[in-house]
Amino acid sequence: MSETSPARPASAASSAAFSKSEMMIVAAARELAGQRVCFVGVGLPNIAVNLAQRTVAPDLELVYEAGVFGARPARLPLSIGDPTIVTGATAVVSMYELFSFYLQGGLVDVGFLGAAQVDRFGNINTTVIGPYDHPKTRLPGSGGACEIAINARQVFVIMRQSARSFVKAIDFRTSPGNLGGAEQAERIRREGGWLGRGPSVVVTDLGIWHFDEDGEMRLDSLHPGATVEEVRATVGWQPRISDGLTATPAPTPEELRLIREELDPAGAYTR
Amino acid sequence: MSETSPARPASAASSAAFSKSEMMIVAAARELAGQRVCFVGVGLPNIAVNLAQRTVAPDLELVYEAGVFGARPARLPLSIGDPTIVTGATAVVSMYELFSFYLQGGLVDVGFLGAAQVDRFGNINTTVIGPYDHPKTRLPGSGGACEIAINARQVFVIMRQSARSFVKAIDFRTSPGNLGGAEQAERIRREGGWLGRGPSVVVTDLGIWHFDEDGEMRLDSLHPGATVEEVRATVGWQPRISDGLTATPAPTPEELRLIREELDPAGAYTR
Amino acid sequence: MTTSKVASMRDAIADLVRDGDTVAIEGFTHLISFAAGHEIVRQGRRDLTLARMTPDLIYDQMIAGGVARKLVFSWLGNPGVGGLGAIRRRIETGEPTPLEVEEYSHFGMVGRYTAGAANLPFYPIRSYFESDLPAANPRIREIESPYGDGKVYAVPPLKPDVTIVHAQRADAAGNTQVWGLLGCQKEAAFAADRVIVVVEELVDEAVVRADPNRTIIPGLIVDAVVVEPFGAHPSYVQGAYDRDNRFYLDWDGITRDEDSLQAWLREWVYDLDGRPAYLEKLGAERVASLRPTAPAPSGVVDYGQYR
Amino acid sequence: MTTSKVASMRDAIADLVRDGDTVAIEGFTHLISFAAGHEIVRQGRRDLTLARMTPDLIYDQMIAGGVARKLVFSWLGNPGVGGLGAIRRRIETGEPTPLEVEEYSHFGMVGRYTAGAANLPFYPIRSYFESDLPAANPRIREIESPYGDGKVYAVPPLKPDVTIVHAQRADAAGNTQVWGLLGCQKEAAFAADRVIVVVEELVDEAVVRADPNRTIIPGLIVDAVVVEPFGAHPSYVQGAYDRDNRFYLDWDGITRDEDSLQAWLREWVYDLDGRPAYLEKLGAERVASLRPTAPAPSGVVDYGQYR
Repeated sequence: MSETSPARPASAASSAAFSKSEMMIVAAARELAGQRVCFVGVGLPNIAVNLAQRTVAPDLELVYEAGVFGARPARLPLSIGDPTIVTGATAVVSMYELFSFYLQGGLVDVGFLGAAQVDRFGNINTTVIGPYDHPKTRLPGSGGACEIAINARQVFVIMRQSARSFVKAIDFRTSPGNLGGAEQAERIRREGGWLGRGPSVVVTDLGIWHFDEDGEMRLDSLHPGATVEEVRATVGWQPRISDGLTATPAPTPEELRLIREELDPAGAYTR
Repeated sequence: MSETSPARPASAASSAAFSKSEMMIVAAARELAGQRVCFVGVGLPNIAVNLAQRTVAPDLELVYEAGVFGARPARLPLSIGDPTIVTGATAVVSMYELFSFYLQGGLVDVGFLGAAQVDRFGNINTTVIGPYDHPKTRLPGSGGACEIAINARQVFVIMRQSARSFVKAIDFRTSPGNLGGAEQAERIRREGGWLGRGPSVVVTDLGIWHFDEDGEMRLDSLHPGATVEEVRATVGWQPRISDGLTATPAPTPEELRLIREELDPAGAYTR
Repeated sequence: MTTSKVASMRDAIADLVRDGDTVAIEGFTHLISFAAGHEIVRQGRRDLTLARMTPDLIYDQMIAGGVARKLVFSWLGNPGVGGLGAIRRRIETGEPTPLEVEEYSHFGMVGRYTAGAANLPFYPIRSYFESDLPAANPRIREIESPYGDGKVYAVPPLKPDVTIVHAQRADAAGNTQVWGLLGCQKEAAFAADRVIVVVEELVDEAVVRADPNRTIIPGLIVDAVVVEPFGAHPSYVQGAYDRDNRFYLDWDGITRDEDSLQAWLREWVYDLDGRPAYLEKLGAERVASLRPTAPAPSGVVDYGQYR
Repeated sequence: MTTSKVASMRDAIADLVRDGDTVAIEGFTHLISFAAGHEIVRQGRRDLTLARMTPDLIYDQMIAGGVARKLVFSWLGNPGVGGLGAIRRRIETGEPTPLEVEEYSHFGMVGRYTAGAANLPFYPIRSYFESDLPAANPRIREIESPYGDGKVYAVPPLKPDVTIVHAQRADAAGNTQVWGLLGCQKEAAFAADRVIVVVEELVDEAVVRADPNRTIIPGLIVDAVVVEPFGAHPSYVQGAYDRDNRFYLDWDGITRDEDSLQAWLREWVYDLDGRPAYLEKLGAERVASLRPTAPAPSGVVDYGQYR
């Protein structure tokens, strides 16, 4: 197994070398095995779901936040509102209809979220760094994330991990995860009639985290080239590491070929 | 001025004779002068608004309850959901959109209502005769009438009058009119933020009633052939008769021609 | 998802409509699935709650056929013609058994389906003020605005066990397209646990994908696609056939009398085994007379290829 | 209503957009009226409240142009690329003057326009539970279901003084048709006091009437129709031109620095007198490069003539 390489190798599909971004995309795609309907936002989730459709989840149905169901993009769009996801789609609907009937109506099995900050319970901040009224950094905000976190049956988080992003306490809770732990989260979801069961996986550039019975993240798989020390150094709390920690299988040549030749030949997502 | 004739005369447009229904339709159409957007239900209102468009209100825009705006029916439909109101229309929308954005959103100037029973304040029953739980006669119910009465800027009522329909107390209030009188109705409308100002005219087969400052019906015009005695005999209360009671001008030859040759050649509405 | 959901009407009703279900056959004068209603009568379903804005001839026939214990509605009649005898008799006389009714206004029913489709606990509307309807139906309730600007009324979600809609076309996966009056079919379908789509024409998915804005129901929520041309008669299908107004006028006489109604049911429902037999009995001439007098093409728009 | 509402962009903005107004230029990545935004900047409007789900490049440019005192939104960024410098600087530093923000989620904004369009005092949604958003924005409030089954959140109606939308086509009366992504333009238009529609193509009303299901905004609510081909660049128009992704990528550099942003505004907004000059400056080659690679026709449906 080769070392992870930060830059994309010159001779793409034939090489077993791969970037951290490629590993993250491949790991996220594999997690979609067995899922049926996925709500797709902008960025990395977009390439991950398209890869999953071509590999582990051929029947995966995509709901694009922009109001498109059954898209067949001829190219991978930069924005989720690209014309290529409309032409040839099964249905194009208003955002009212998308959020009301598809998402809140309970048709979405998996919602993908990114995050600027996440805590050990999978609560997510995409709003501000610093105080809300005088932010140090103003982030994009919720978009659809808050309602996705509550209404999608489960949530997949995909993000690069660092001491700035994996924090003990997030500055603003944009989207609820497991709140203060599983017991509290389950009670509140039950009492509030939420459809969502909360986050089920966090895929990063270093590994794969699932949530244990306490509702806390646990590192279950380490990507090739990453070390537990590196993981500890990029987490703002004492992270739980699985007793049965496994090594994430490296991307297969076919997975790499699909990313590099079909999905993202310009390398927009995988730089 | 000729006598009103119950049956349609054989030689239509050339004759000055006309039926009570024709007079009622013509009188209702004339009331639409100066109005802009009219919400159209099934039956007599349908022919009245189409006549108004061709005579006193050429700019009148029609909103059909079935979800059609800017209809140009090639024939006058039996039902308000006929295919002829769709082909060539400006917009066809869902009933959600029609009721939410057109009616409740405040775009409708005039809503037409029929009634099985009406009281002196223009409150309307289209639900049951007798007690609700054990009705003597089960009527169609509200349909859109209740929300039309509340959200259309003003309401036109069109109905034949009789001792059974013009009653002291209606058996069920399906759609609010001037409630117990103008003062109470205006207070409740203001406090509740209603867009509607309530009923403004009742056109019958005998005459034209407007509402006075107390919110009570007042006979302002008597159709040709009808008498005040006949009116009193068909009203279940002591009706107010205008000091300046006028005679409704008979249908003009052109109005009759439009009804008989263009709008209702089969006589479905004017029998 | 290339699995075909195409089924016969008999199998679709047998598999998806169960005794005691809440069933919504929707379509506002347009696209009413009489074919599905008749099959439900033929298969002898019982104790259904029938929901529909305008119970119309189809529910008069089904209620005469004894399938229902309850009716949820907003306008009860034969539009432009008269009444619905079977339903009125059940309500007015309670014979042979009482018919429970739950009554709203049109916008109330639309709001109920919308709340059902959107998983909302209620839908707020500006109606019912100073009407006797909330007293007659205690499920219509006041709700205070959280912004201190007064109250509106709420209706509860309606989530049918089965919604049945007729449409111009669908593909085998159930992606369904409609033009002309849209009624509340979309909301009623998304609100339902199970959905049956009955179509004039089964089309290749490429036809659907060529115009994705025309799709009102995605295959994702569809359980069966039944191909039943003329299955909406005597109601109509925009562009395919006209409303059979003669039948609606005739119904006024048939429904006035329970015997004539039952005779009609025997002749047109029980003694036939499906829609093809119904059409044969109706006759080619009657069918031909309902075709549009000329085409009225929509024109083409271009979505553009983007590679 | 045959009165033409066709106006120049200059006249439409001069007549219909006033200092202090709440203005919504809507369109979810698709059909964003950059042409109208630039004209508002050129005419020097002040103290606007700018509402939009995704404030995007157009509001970054308008806010750099000094037209706004407040921003109402749900997602703030250059999608797939990065940030919006002018807006971030105003929020983070308060320079040159603070920018007031009122923040929702996407569904919250959609609900707000829907309540505005439907004259509802609030719109209920299942969002915001256990989020810090209601604390940051006290206009997001809890509401109890009248059926005793818990609470949801409410958002207040948003009724813009002016909504501006770009569309593929309209007739002179303002009857407007769109295909491709629909966003929340319909709701934002019905919610507004005044509506400006900017179109790629002015068509005869017969084109609209041939396909009435395609109409998303009726002329009834439209005040002006501006014919401005390519007026949505660098966003896109389904079937007419592609999103100019190169411009979105370039913007990341331009917006990082206030001087470069102001230089861009001078060059592309202040020093030009309208969209034709902008297109000339953009160049025929760039324009041509954005055309679809091939047509993708919708196909025709038949509405039928019924006489």
